[in-house]
Amino acid sequence: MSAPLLYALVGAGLVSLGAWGLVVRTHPVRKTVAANLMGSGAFLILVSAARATPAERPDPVPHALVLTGIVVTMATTAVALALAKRRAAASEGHSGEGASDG
Amino acid sequence: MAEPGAFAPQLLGLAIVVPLAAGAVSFALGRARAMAAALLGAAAAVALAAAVAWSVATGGAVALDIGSWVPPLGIRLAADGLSALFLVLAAIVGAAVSVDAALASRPGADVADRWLFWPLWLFLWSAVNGLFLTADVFNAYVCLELIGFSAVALVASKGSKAALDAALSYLFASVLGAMTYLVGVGLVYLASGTLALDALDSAVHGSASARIGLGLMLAGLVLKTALFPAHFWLPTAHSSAPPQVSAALSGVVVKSSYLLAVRLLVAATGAGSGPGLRLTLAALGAVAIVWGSAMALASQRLKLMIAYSTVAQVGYLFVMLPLLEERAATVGLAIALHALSHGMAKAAMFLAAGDIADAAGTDRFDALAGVGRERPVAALSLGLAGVTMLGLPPSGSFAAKWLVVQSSLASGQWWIAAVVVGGGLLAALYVFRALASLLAKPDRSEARTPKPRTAWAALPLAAVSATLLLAGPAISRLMAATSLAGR
Amino acid sequence: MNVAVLDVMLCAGLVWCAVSALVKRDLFASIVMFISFGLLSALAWIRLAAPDIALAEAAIGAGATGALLLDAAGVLARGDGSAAEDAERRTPRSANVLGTIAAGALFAALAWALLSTPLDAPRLAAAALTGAREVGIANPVTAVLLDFRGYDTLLEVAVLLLAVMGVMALRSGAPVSVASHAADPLVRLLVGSLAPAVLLAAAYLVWAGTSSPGGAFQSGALLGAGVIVLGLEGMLQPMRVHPGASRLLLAAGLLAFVAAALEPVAAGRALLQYAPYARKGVILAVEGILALSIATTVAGLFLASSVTPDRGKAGRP
Amino acid sequence: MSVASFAAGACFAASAFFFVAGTVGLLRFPDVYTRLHALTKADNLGIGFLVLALAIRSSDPVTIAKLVLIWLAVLVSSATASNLIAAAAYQDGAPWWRNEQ
Repeated sequence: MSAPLLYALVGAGLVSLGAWGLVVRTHPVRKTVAANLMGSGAFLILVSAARATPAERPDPVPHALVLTGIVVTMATTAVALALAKRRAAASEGHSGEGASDG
Repeated sequence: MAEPGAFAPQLLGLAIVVPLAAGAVSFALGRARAMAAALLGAAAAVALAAAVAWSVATGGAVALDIGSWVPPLGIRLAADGLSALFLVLAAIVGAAVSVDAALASRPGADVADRWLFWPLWLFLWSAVNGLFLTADVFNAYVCLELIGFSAVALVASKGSKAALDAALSYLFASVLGAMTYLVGVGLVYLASGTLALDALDSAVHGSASARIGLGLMLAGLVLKTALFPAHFWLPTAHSSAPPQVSAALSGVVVKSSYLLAVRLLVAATGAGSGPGLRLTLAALGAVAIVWGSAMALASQRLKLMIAYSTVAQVGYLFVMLPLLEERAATVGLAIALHALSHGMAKAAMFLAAGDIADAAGTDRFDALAGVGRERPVAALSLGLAGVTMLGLPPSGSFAAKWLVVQSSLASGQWWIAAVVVGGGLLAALYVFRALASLLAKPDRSEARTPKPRTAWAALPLAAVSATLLLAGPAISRLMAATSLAGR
Repeated sequence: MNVAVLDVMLCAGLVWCAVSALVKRDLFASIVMFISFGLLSALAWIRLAAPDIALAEAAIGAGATGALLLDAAGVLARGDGSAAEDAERRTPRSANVLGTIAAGALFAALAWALLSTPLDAPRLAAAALTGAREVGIANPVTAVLLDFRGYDTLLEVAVLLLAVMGVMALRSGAPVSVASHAADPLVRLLVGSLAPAVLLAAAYLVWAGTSSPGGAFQSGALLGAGVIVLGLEGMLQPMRVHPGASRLLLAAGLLAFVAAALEPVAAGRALLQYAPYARKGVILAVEGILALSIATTVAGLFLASSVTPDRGKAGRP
Repeated sequence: MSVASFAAGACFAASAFFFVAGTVGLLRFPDVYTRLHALTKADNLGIGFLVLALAIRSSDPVTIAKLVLIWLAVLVSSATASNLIAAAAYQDGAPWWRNEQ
């Protein structure tokens, strides 16, 4: 049971937790937290594999993929929360123009 | 310049980067000149797509190793016949959507003050081109996210409460799909050490965990393509978005994740786990056809009906898959024909529906009596698109259905033929219902104040899709440069 | 690398924070648990010898994401938060049970796949490391990020710009505006004295990116966080942000990267194939402009979305 | 056991003690302000001893300088953070403990 394998299994757990949260939770902020957790889980799996490679240094390719993933996940969070706030404002009748539902 | 063939690979990169750059420039220029820059970008994208299709038709499949780094270390862009055809579909629908949005954005129309539509739209177009052309599974993940965010922002730009709700559920469904796909990519990389699409089948062959990874990737794509039962987010999103956005989403975006799913299935065939996977997908496709058509018939609003019809038509694309293994050429051609004609027809229907909803103030069926006379162009477009929905000759859909029926009977899986033909009949029900309500005599005779806008962009789209059979030779020539049979 | 006690404690901490982030009744508490999860995962990246990712995780994962979540919770808890909370109580039993079973099955499949695969396969490590040496970029992650898979990063920069455009579209096109309200004198003192250090650290991260952990994203996130704090404390007031300029700054990163990508095509080479002699210079230039663009994006995402009409009671009355 | 490693060990023990004290304070104290008080004081001492122990163990002056800088940064940021939290809590009217004998 090497350390990378332990982290990879925790990553798998986080993916399942995140997927559960995304499906079951209804509040948009909780769903966003779940999406971030699922992302962290996927990244843990990738980086654990990178650490376990026998090369003299960890495999840089998963590291680059995870850096890209972290930035994309932040973009997800920003768009999701802005959308949730705009919907909350619209449901309170702040600015919900576009009257015709067609 | 060297002989033209040498520049062909560069076209692939340009077909993605040029619309992206145009979108960034359009955003930087701001409200006043965003549309002008965007229309230039759109024209360039159409030209580049045509150039790629031309070079594939004349010189066979084209590939570009970005930064001249050879996969699996580098990323490769590849265009065979099928991706070239999908690129052309994106170009045609893209041109129509851009024209319709430009016409609609005369002062006073609802798109005018939302200038951000243009950069978002070009980013969506560039990301779709990126997904059609990429031969790297992680790069496909970034394209999927790009598509997801731009589509969600465009759906939400309508501003109404319904659009915002639909955009939020669309976003979380898209994020779940993309994350599941990403975990799948992680597992496949763990097991195979490669991210290159064409090296995937040998990689997946030996190891069970790579097959689980592939399964997760396909599950993510099924959610993004809205195949039944993962279709829940599509009807509300596509029906409450602005008409141009719905046309792009139903016409092109849904097919981009489908094409990637087909590539993965071809790789899975190499691993021998193809048949079981394809049968489940085909069964889901069959249920999608029946469920989508039933819900389309039951819906009270024109746009919702069209959106549910998309769920049904996506079912067609999946129901053909079990035949892909032994009759790859014919079924590949059927996939191309169906995707092209349905894509254009569905885009035309949404653009026409947008025009009709403008004229009647709402798209509820019971309020549409007599609108057909006020908006003849829109009604005609809807009718022509109906020809494709039903799969009548000379539409591409007819040719696709014919090929599928032929190959399914030949290979003994007759239930696929039954589902395909049955689907056509079901489509007849909801298309005629829509046309009937449009052309009914108006009981109230008070004059409506029609807004001055005609769906000129919808008519050519519907006409081309209804007569796609005439383009059969060109399409089959492009398909000759495609290998969908597992190695 | 066998399992150390620290690893076991770190993993236990990660799982515990993740579970409570999802399960805690109070929204604010679950966000605090998520932020601590982010910090613990930064430690995990260090244990897994991934300093670049630890930097990014601490700056973006725990920092910017945490700030965005807290700001949203503040607004949503007052707004339709209650309706959403009721909606949550109404999730039917079956959905919960079904979801739990599905998540359990997913975990079983993932765990079995991980246990049945040799984790220590060579994969692309050797190719990437030799390639990085060949290209003369000491930090292999930056070599992969900006050269071998530079196209991924190009699209990822587009994703960031897309996120800002999406947030702006949702605020119906309002340009990036700067929030301002009564600031805490102590914080103004700290932020004022730290600002130059943040700027220096960000510049160092970009410069060092090619040879040691660092790079455009980490430096951009750090700079963005600095700008957010300055903005929140209303110290950006004198610098009126001209909408055109802010848009140009946001798009500059992507445009610079596209220019660097298309230049080789004009010169007859493949897309993103830097000229060997200019490789380091181009990468450094692109990373510099990228960092500025990402800083504006991170700050813009936060400040643009945090300026809501009823942003009343922040800071001392 | 050379003197240096013995001193480092003692510092590690002291830092562990202060961290535990801070946590106990967090759990046991009745209101926000005292908990903040406990946390900031104890943890600063904990980090101080930790840095001291690490400085003793490492011989490279650059590392020692970096450790001291880290310590100063933690001191400044935790002081400011606790001040902000206390101000926000006070403004929200969080109750504070009174001795009711």
